Amino acid sequence: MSERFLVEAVNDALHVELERDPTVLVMGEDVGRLGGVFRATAGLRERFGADRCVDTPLAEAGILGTAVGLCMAGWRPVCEMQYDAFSYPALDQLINHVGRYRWRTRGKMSFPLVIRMPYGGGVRAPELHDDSPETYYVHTPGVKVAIPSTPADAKGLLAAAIRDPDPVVIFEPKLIYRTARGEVPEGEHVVPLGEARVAREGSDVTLVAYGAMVPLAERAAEALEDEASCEVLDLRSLKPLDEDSLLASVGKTGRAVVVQEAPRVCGFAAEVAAVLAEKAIFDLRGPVLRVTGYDVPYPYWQIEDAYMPSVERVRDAVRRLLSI
Amino acid sequence: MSERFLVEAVNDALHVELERDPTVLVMGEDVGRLGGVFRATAGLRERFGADRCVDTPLAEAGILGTAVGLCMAGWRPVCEMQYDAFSYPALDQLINHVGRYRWRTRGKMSFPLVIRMPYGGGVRAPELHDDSPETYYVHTPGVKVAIPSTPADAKGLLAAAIRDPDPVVIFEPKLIYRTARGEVPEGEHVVPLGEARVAREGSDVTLVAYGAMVPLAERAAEALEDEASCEVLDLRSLKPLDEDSLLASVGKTGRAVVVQEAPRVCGFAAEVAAVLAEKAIFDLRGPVLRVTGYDVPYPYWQIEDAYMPSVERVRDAVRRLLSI
Amino acid sequence: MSQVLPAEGGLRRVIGDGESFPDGEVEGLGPDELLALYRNLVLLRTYDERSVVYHRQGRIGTYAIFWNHEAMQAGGVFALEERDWIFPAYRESAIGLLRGMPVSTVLSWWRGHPSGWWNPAEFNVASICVPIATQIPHAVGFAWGSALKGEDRVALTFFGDGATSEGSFHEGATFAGVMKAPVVLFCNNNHWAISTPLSAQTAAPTLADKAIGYGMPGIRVDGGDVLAVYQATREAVARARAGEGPTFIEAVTYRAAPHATADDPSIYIDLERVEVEKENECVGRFERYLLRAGVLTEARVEEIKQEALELMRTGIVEAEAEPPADPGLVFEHAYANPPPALADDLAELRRVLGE
Amino acid sequence: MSQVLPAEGGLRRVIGDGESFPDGEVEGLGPDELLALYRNLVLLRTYDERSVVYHRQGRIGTYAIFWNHEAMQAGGVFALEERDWIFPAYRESAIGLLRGMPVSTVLSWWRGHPSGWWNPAEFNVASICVPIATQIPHAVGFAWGSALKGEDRVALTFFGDGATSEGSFHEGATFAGVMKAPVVLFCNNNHWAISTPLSAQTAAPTLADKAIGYGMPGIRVDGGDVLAVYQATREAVARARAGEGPTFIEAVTYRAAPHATADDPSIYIDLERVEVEKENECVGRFERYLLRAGVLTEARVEEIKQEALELMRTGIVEAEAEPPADPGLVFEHAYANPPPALADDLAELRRVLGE
Ligand SMILES: Cc1ncc(C[n+]2csc(CCOP(=O)(O)OP(=O)(O)O)c2C)c(N)n1
Ligand SMILES: Cc1ncc(C[n+]2csc(CCOP(=O)(O)OP(=O)(O)O)c2C)c(N)n1
Ligand SMILES: [Mg+2]
Ligand SMILES: [Mg+2]
Repeated sequence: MSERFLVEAVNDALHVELERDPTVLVMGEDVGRLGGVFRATAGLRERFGADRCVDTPLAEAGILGTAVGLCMAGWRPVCEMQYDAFSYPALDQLINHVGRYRWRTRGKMSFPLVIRMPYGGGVRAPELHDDSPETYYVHTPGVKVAIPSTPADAKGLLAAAIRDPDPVVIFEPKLIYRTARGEVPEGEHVVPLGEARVAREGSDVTLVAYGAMVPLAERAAEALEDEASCEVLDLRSLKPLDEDSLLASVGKTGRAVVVQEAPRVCGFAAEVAAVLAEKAIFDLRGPVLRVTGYDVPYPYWQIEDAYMPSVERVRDAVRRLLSI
Repeated sequence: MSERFLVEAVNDALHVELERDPTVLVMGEDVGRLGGVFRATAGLRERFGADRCVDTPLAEAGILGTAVGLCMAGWRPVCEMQYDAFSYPALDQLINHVGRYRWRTRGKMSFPLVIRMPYGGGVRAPELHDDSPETYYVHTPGVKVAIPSTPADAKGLLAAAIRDPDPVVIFEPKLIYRTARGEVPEGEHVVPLGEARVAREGSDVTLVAYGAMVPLAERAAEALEDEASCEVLDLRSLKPLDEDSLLASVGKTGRAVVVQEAPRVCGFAAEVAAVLAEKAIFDLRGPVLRVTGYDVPYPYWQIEDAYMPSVERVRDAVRRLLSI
Repeated sequence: MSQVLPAEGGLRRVIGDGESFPDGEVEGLGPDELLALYRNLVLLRTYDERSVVYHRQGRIGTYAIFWNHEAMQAGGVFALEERDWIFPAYRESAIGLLRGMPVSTVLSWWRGHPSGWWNPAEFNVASICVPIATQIPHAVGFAWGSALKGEDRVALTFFGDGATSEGSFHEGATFAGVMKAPVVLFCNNNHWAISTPLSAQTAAPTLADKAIGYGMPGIRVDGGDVLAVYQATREAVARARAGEGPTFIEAVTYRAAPHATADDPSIYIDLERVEVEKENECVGRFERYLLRAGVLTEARVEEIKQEALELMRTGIVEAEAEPPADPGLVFEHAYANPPPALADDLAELRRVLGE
Repeated sequence: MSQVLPAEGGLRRVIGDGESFPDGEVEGLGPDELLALYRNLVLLRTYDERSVVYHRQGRIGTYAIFWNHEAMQAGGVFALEERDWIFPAYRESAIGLLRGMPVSTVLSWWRGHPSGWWNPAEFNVASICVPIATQIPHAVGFAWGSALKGEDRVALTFFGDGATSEGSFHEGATFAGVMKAPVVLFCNNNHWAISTPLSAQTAAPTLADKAIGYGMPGIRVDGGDVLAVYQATREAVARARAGEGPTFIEAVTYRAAPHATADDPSIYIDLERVEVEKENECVGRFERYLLRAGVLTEARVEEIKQEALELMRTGIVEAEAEPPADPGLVFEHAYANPPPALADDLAELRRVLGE
C-alpha cells in the first residue's frame, strides 16, 4: 500500500498492466514525450518504449479507428482522449464499430480496448474542458463504462478494464485527480466491473453517485448528519450496473437522490431513476430526486459552481424528500 | 387537405417552407439530383435550383459544420443525414458547436438549423440502417428534438423546426414512411414543438410512445381492448417535453408503459420514467415499465422482430402491470 | 523523410484494345496465374449477376451491385498473399469468395441471416464495412499493429471515390503515413457516390493527388484493366513489405450499374457513358486479352462460367437451407461478459414469445 | 476544372536580415500602412506578454500563449477588409483586438467571465474555437453562404499544424474546394501540437502539399515575416474575391513559448532551436526592418509600446471591474425559446442559493 493521488493511481495501473501483458499499449495525443497533459502516462515511454506509448496525430477518430485495427492484430490498446469534449469526433467509431465489431464476428474476435479520459467540471478551465459525456458512451451497446472516485478504484477499475475482453470506457474525474488521495495496493490490483461500493452507510436516504460526485455526496451526508442518516452508494460501474446493491440500499432507505454532473435529460441519473421506478416502486417512500447539471452548455467558469451539483443542492433535495 | 404518406408530407413541408422563406436551403448527400434516397427532397432542386438544394460531398461533419457557418451568413439550412447511423460523424459538431454557439454569442446570434433523418428499424435493411439515436441528440444541451408519427405531424413539426430560432433535430420513422398515410393540410401547416398528442384515450394505463412506436402502441391498445383501457400518448416532441400532458395522463391512469426502439440504457424512456418517478410518484399504482430495444447491436434483419418492441411485448407489460 | 513523388497523371494500362493500343504483359504472370485471375473475375461477375436475380426473386434483400468493379477487386487481391488482410467496403461484399469463403456465407449476409457473419481471422477478410470510409483506420491500425509485432502482413482496404471526402479517410491515411504502416489504400473511383458525381465530391484534379498530403505515393490505374490493377497493387504491396509504408491507388472506372438494387440511376447518370462502359466492361476485356494471347479458349470460357454458376446454385441452396435464426441470438456476441440485464431480457423475450 | 499548381517548395520572404538577405518591399504598403501593421504587432505582443504576467498574478486563468505568432495573426488580418470575417482557433484568442474589440473583453474570456463572450457580428470575428479544427467548416460555410447571397465577404480561418490531422480540416477543405468558397485556410505551422512534433503529425513533405488534394493552391511563407504573410494572404484574398475559390497558406514558424501557461515544454522541445527562434522573433524582425527603412524611430517604438501597455492597463482594470456574474446566467442564451424545465431549474437554484 502507498498513498497516492487519483491520477498517480492511474499511472501506477498503466505501469503494472503494461509490465504484465506485452500486448497492452497506450496511445493518444501527448501521452508519450509529455506523459499526458495530466501526467497520467508519465514514464511509460521511457520504460516501455515509443512503440508501446504512442504519441498519435491529433485525430480522435483516427485514434479509436486504428485501435480497432490494433485489436485485430492482437493488441490491447489503451486510448487516451485528452479531454471529455474532445472525445466526440471518435463517437462514430465508438458506436458503429467499437460497440459492434465483436457481435459482427459472432463472438469470434474480441476488441479488448480501453478508452480513458479525464472528465467533468469544476476546474476553472476554458470552454469545453468540463463535459461529463458518460451518457453518449453508456447508451452505446457493446461498450462498458466505469468511473472511479478513489485512487484505489482508479487503479483497480482501469486494470479490470484493460483485462476485460470487451471495450471499456473509463472516465476519470479530473476535479479530484490531485485532491483525492488514498491508499493504493502495490502491484496488481483489480476491482471487478459491475460492483457498486457503499461509501457510507445510512438508513434514511440513499445518495447515488459516481466519480467526483461521490466525495460531494459524502460531504452532503456529513452536512446532513443531524437531520438524516444518508447512505452514499458509489456506483463505480455504470455498465454493467450493480442493480442488486442499488435495490438493496433503496430497499433499506426507501428514498433516493441521484447526483450527476452531466446535463439532466437522459443522463445516467435518469437510468437509475428508471430502474428504481420499475424495480423498487413499492419500496419508495417518496419521489426519486435528481440533482444534476442542467440542459444548458457547461458555463464559463466564474459561474460554474452554480451549474455543478453542490452540497447545498443535495442537502436541499434530501430535505425536500424527508419533508414529504 | 389531401391524403399523403408520411415521407410525402415531409417533401410537402420542404416545398412550402423553401417557397415561404428564401433563406431556407436543403443540403445533404443525394438530396439534389436524386431527390434523396427516400425521395424526401424530390423536386426541390428543379423548383428552387441547385443552390438551395445542395448535393454535398460525402462528409457528415462537413455538412453540419458548414451548416453552422451558413447560419452565420444568414441561412436556415435543413441538413439531411442519409440514415440514422451515418449521422454519428456529425455528433462532434452537434455537441461542441450546434448546441453551444448561440450561448457562446450570449444570444446575439441564432443558429436556426434543422437536422432531419430517417431513423429506426424494421425495414429488412443491411447493418446500420436501423438505429434510433435520439438519446445522443436529446441529451445534448441547446438542441431540440421532435419525432412525428403521422403525416400531418411530419409536415407540421418540420415546419415548426425550420421556423424555430434554435437548432432542431427531426427523426423521421422510416418504417412508416410509406405506410402511415393520412390527411395533411395544404400549404402552411405548423405543429408547435413541445405539445404531446393523445392518440387514443383510455383510463387504465398510459402507453407513452413516439415515432413508429405510436402506431404499434395503438395496435397494442386495440389488442388489449377487452382487458384494459389504454391511453396512447404520442410525445411528438422529446425536447421540449410536454410534461403537463404526460403527468395529466398518468395522473389519470396511474400506470405507465413507455415504448422506445432505442437500446434501453439511458434511452428516452428512462427520462420519461425519471420524470414520473419524480413528479408522479404518488399517482403511480405500479412500476413504470419500459418496452425497448436491448443493450445490443441492432441485429441482422432475419431476427430484427425479436429486437423491436412488439404488440406482444407491450401487451405483456400491460398485463403484468395490471396484475400487480 | 522519405521522398514522395507527385501522383501520376495518366492511367496505367496493360491490356490493349485489340487495335491501336497493343497488349502488354505483366512479368511473373504465367498462363496458370492468368487463368486463376480470370477464374476469380468470373466468380465475382457470376456472383454479382446472380445476386441481382436472387434479389428480384426475393431470395436476398437489398443488394449493392459491383458489376464492372471485378477487375479492381480481383486484381487488387491477386497481389496479396493469403496471410495479408483485406478490409472491404460494402461494395466488396463478396471479396471473401477469393479467399475460399463459401458463397452461401455472402448470400446469407445479404439475406440478413446470422450465418452471413464470419470470423475475419478465418479468411483474413474483415467484416463488410457499411459506414463509408470507417474501415480505413481499421486497416491502418491492423497493418501498423502487425508490423509492430514483427509479423509480415500487409493490409489492403477498398473504398470508393465518395469515401475520400470523409474525415475517416483522412485520419486513417494520416496515421498510415506517420506509422509507415504496411497498408494499401485502394480507391475504386467509379465517378459516383450514389447520385453524387465526382465533380461534386472534390475539386482535386485527381484523387491520387491526395496522396502527397499523407506523404505516400499516389498511383493511377485503369480500373477496368485487371492486369494494370494487379501490377500497381503488387508494387504497393512490395513497398509495404519492404517497410516503405503505405501507397494510395486510384483505380479509375465508371459505375455502369445502379448503386444498389433499390436505386434508379437513370434520373442522374450519363446513360451514354454507361453504354460505352458496358461495352468495355472489365471481364470481357480480360477475356478477349486471354483469347488473343491463346491462354484461353471459348470452350474453357464456357467451362469456367459454368463452374461459377454451379457454385452459385449450390450457394443459394445452402443459404436457403440454413435453419431460421433463433431470436435468442439477439442477445449473443455483443459482450464477452454480458451485463446481467441481458439474461433477464432474454428470459422475458422467451416468455413473451411463448417459448 | 481550374488549374492547380503544385505547392510551393521554398518559403516566401520579404524582410531581410540586415546582412546577406536584402530587404524587399510590398507594393501598395506606404509608411502609414507599415506603421499601422507595426502597431498591430506590438498590440498583440503586449497583450500576450502581459497576459502571462496576469496569469502568474492569478488575475486570469490558464492562458494559451501566442508569443512569436503575432506576424501570422497581424499579417493575415491586415490583408482583409473590415467586412471580411475571421474564424480564430484558441491560439488567436486576441485577434479581435485588431478589429477594435476591447482588451477587457478578451481578458474576460480568459477570466471565465461572461463579458468575454462577444457578438461575432459586431466585430466580424467568430467565437474562439477551442476544439481543434472544428472552426474550419464554419468558415467555409460562412464563405460559401455569403457568396450564395451575393455578398462580397471573404472568410479567413486560423488553425495549427496539428489541426491538419483532424477530419474537420479535411471535410472543411473538401467543401471549400467543391463550393469554390471565398475562404482562406491559414495554417500556423509552429511545428508542435502541444508536445507532438510535426514529424509525428504527418508524413507529408510539407503541409502545403495537402492543398492539391482539395483542388486549391498551397502557399508557403515564412511565418515570422509579417510582410511575406501579408502579401501571401492578400493574394489569397484576391483570389477569393475574384470567385476563384479557396487558398491554403502554410506559414512556417517554431513555437518558442510554452503551449499554454500550464505547459512545461522543456521536457520535449528542442531548446537550442527555441533560442534561435527567440533571437529572430517576429516583432523585432519587423521593427528592425522599419528602423532600417527609416519608417520608424527608436522614440516612436517606445511610444507605440507605451500606448499598447496603457491599453492593457486599462483593459485589466476594466475586466476586473466587471461585476460578478449572476449565477442565473447559467440558464440564459442556451435556447431562444427554452424548454419550460429551465425556468423550474432556475427557481430551484435561486431558492437553494437563498436568493
Ligand atoms: C458514413 C456514411 N454516410 C452515408 C452512407 C450512405 N451511402 C452508402 S453508399 C454511399 C455512396 C458511396 O460512394 P463511394 O464511396 O464512391 O463508393 P461506391 O458506392 O461508388 O463504391 C453513401 C452515401 C454510408 N453508408 N455511410
Ligand atoms: C479536438 C481536440 N482535440 C484535442 C484538443 C487538445 N489540444 C489543445 S491544443 C492542442 C494542440 C494543437 O496543435 P496545433 O493545431 O498545432 O495548434 P497550436 O497549438 O500549435 O497553435 C491539443 C491537442 C483540442 N483542443 N481539441
Ligand atoms: Mg463511387
Ligand atoms: Mg502547432
